[in-house]
Amino acid sequence: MLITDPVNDFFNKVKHERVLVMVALDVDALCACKILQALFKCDHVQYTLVPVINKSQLIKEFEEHKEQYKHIVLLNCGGNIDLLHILDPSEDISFYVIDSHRPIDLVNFFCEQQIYMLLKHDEDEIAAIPDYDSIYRDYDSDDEDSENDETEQVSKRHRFDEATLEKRRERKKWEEKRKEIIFDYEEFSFYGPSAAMLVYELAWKMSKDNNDQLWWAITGVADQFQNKKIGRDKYVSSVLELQGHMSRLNHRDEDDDNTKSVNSVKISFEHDLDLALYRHWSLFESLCHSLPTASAFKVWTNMGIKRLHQFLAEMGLPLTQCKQNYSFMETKMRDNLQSLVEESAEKFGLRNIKYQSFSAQCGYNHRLCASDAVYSVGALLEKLYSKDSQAAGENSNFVDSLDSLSRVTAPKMQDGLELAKLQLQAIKSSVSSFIDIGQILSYGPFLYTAVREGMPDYKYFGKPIFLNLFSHFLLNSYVRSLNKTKRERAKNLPLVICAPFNVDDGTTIIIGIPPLADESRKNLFGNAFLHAAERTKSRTSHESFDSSIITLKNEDLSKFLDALITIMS
Amino acid sequence: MDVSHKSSSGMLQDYMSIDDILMSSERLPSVFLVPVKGLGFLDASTNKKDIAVGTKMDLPLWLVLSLAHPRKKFISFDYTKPYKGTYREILKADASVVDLHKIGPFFYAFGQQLLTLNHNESLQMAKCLVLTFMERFRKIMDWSVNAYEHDNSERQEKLDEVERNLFKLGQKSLQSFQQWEMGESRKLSSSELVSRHRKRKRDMSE
Amino acid sequence: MDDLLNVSGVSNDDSDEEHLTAAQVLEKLEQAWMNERLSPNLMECKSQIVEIMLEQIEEMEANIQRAQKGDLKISLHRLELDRIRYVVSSYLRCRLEKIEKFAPILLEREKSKSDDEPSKLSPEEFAFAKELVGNVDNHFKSSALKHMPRNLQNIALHEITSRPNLDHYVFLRVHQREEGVIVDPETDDHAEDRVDLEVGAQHLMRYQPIEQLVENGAVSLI
Amino acid sequence: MEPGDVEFIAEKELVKIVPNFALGKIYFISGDVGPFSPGLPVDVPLWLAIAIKQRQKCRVHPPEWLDVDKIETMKDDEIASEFFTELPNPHFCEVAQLLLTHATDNIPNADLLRTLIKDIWDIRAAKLRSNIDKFVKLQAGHARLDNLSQMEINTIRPFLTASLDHMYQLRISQSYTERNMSTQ
Repeated sequence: MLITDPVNDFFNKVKHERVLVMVALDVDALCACKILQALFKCDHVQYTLVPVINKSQLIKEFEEHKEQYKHIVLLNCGGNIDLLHILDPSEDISFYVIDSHRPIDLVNFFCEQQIYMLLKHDEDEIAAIPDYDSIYRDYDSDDEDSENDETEQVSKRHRFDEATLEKRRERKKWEEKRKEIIFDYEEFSFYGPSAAMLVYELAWKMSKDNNDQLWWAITGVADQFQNKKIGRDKYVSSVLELQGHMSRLNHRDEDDDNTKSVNSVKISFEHDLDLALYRHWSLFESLCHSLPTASAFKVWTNMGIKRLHQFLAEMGLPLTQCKQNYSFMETKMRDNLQSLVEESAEKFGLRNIKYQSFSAQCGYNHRLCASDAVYSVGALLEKLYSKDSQAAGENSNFVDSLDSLSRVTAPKMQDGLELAKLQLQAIKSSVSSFIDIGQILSYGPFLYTAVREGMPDYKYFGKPIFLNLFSHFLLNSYVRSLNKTKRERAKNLPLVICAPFNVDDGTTIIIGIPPLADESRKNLFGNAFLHAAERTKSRTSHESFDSSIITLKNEDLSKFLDALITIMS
Repeated sequence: MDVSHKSSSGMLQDYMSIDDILMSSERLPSVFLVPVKGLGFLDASTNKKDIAVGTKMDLPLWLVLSLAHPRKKFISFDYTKPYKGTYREILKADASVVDLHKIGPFFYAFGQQLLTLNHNESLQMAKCLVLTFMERFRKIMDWSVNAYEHDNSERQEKLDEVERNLFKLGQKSLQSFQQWEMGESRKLSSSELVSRHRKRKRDMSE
Repeated sequence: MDDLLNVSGVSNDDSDEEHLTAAQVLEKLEQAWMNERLSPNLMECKSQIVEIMLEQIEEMEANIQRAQKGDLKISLHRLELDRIRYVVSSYLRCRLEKIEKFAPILLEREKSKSDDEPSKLSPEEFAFAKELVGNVDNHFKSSALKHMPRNLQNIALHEITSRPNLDHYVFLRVHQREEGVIVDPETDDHAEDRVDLEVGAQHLMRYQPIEQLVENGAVSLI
Repeated sequence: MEPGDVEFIAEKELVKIVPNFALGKIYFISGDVGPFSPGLPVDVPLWLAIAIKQRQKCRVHPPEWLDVDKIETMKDDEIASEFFTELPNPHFCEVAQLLLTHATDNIPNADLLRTLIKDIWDIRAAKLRSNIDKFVKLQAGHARLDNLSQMEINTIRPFLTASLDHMYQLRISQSYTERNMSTQ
């Protein structure tokens, strides 16, 4: 059921118990986990942290821990699946779900005890959920009718009077309507407000929030925007709220006597350049590897490179400066870089190159902006590890990522940034090769492409975060690479990508992303994959918490895609 | 390694201290005043059976201490070079530049033991010991109390054992203060004993 | 809660029965702990203070069990108990270290001291020292001495092990005024050096002249 | 004695905090504390203040001597006078260090304070070294150093006491030799 007062209904109830915290492996979940850890530290709450990659691991971990723990907190997992059904917990175990995956599972939402959902209280969130009566009839009146039907089928036949006929017809109509409502409700999968934001508001209500926790909330929201989970409008509304908190905690030091000490975190807001990691890279590299600029300049063609050079010349930045690391550029260039880029951006067809963003500074070293942190933590989460140490690798990645978030100046964060650069370079090279040899095919209702095993860095593509980033980058670049007429049509086509997931047992991972034009980021592939799998009986596994990512056996791939085409056209 | 305590009675106070044992093995030129039966083999230069009066030999300090004791007077001894007049002048001139380690790592300790036996120059030598330490004290203190990033060895070259120990004490307390200031003392680190132990257990289990 | 605890003959000898609050006993314990850590010689054993403190800790532990779970007070009380336990264990550990180093001499002194003098070792410490010296003796005998010629075999442990250096320089702070403390004995080239200790002053001098003052609390080591 | 121990002792100093929770009197073994009511300042030992501050349940009110002007005048006095100036608190350095690390946001211009305190520490350290040198040269038997703080004593103690012990032994040997010479 929905928690109305998170402080009493959730935190105070959990405070004196042992808590099991299950965390999904995405940056937003990690940030929410950091804030929760800080709150638990304040009240000496005993808790155990368990990273969960997918549903089967969720079940396995639950089985393992269900005796000792009566209170389980789920971060960014379990919201969109029927927990009571798949876990079938004993009576006294209660779940507290803080999840940004939508649509919320109706059973979770409506059941009175055991499942407690923490949601943000804005109207359209709650309005989207169909009201109770349209889904569940109060069973008492209907119940005995349906039971009786099966058992006393024979003796009933002679009582065909008007009333039961009328009631049965009305119930059938109600059931049609119910099926239809549920179908509409579950058709699209999308993302609600960030989990980190929810936990931060809990901290704020208990007046235990501080700058570090605000920074984690900001990173959580930035993760959603950067990985295209939420549209720009939702991002802007979250940013407004965060700004309120930021000015409360980082009062501009007008009165100089209480200037904050230099080595405490200071957060500031600005309209920043949408260039990936540009503070930690050279301007040139960042331009080539950021989604908006790479696709606008079509950097995979040498004509594109020439235009990029023209762009730099237009701005009056000598090439040597642009090739140097950002921190070594001349200060005057660095300072008015933003205005320079903005002026000449229009001429080169770069739309909304700037976006609202936060950056944090601690001590005298470089500022870290939210998107840098997201790239770095995402890269750490999915660092490749040798096959045999599967479990150890996962845990060490989880621990490293948490560690990198512990402080703005955490050394682990720097390693993450280096890893992120490698990943971006892998993305750019694969995008250019895909577009050069025209590997993106139009399958009618959607575009399709496949990552072969032979390709360099193919191992990266098995990871959800990387695959998601790559697919958006590819779709953007592909649409930009078409000529005027084809571009209009391609803009409204979603994209499906499959890549090798686990070479040994021959499985591939499939991801579907909504079309470019659709700002609402609503994704219909969740349902489409389900129906296609049923129809073709192919051995798929819908393990991931994000319904638009599934894995299936290589052999079933072709028949699965055909079914998908028929369903979607 | 704390400074071993010498009592004024001259007896080697710290029987167990390794430094004392090392120090008292250093040799002193000494002359036998009394014939000694049956110990000729001690004098390598001759092959006679016993030691005649007047033979010169270098005897270790622990032997000299008992043989040259004021009451017994079996041998007479002379100071080694560092404690003689010429060196004392050098020390008086500028003690802080003299390399005490080269001329005998246990300069002070050895000197103090010698003072327990009377010798015509012992008074001047005693005064010289005190003045030397006083002279060198300032430099040792300044060196040891401020952090010296690159290695300290060339600073410690000229110091004798006692001074080196003082230098280490100063460095150690300075480092622990700086660590405390940077908050390291708040971090809990597992003692090496435990981590070594755990490693062994892992080897056994594999 | 802070009932008065009768602590007999702990410090100043005028009233043998002395009523101190728990806080004052803790203060005395911390004073004894500081003195023990800084003095070159083993001090008188304050076993009674240690007993009282351990009782206090048990009592407080019982209170904590009874209090209802999750109260902020509990963790704060537990924090204080940890601090006191640290002081007590550090005090006892420091004494054991000294006993280990000077065991033979301490035993020798125990034998030769007159009865009215308070013993420096608590019964358990005395047993520990005895056992230690016994073990060292057998070890020497079994490993080396029994192979040596007869007249070299007996070795007087208390003569050869190091003895506490009473001339060790210590820092001290004065609590009760004391005149004419002889700092340096009479020698030919400089006259006897006496000094007056005013309350609140901090001095640096050899331990030997002020050993008694530290024992009776007139002066404390810092 | 490790600096950590000196800090442990310094944590008994009292400091004023402003709690944001309500709680009755707490009967500690080391004395009673509280009662706590939101917004009303109350004096607590430093170790308790830090424990509560870490749980974000109070704001620490810095002691009146931990203030930029006061510390600046102290620094000038220290430079001017040849002797050690009176410190506002025997555990001056430890209390400042603890507060500046655990309650940085409650203390105005924390960094300026940190550098000033470090300067004062260095000035006094230099002064201490020159005094020690004079003391050794005088071959005096004892010295009086009233305004030295506990941490300063702790930092110089191992080196100084060992040197003075050794100096004393040398002097004893000398006087022993003199007595021998005169009796002969």
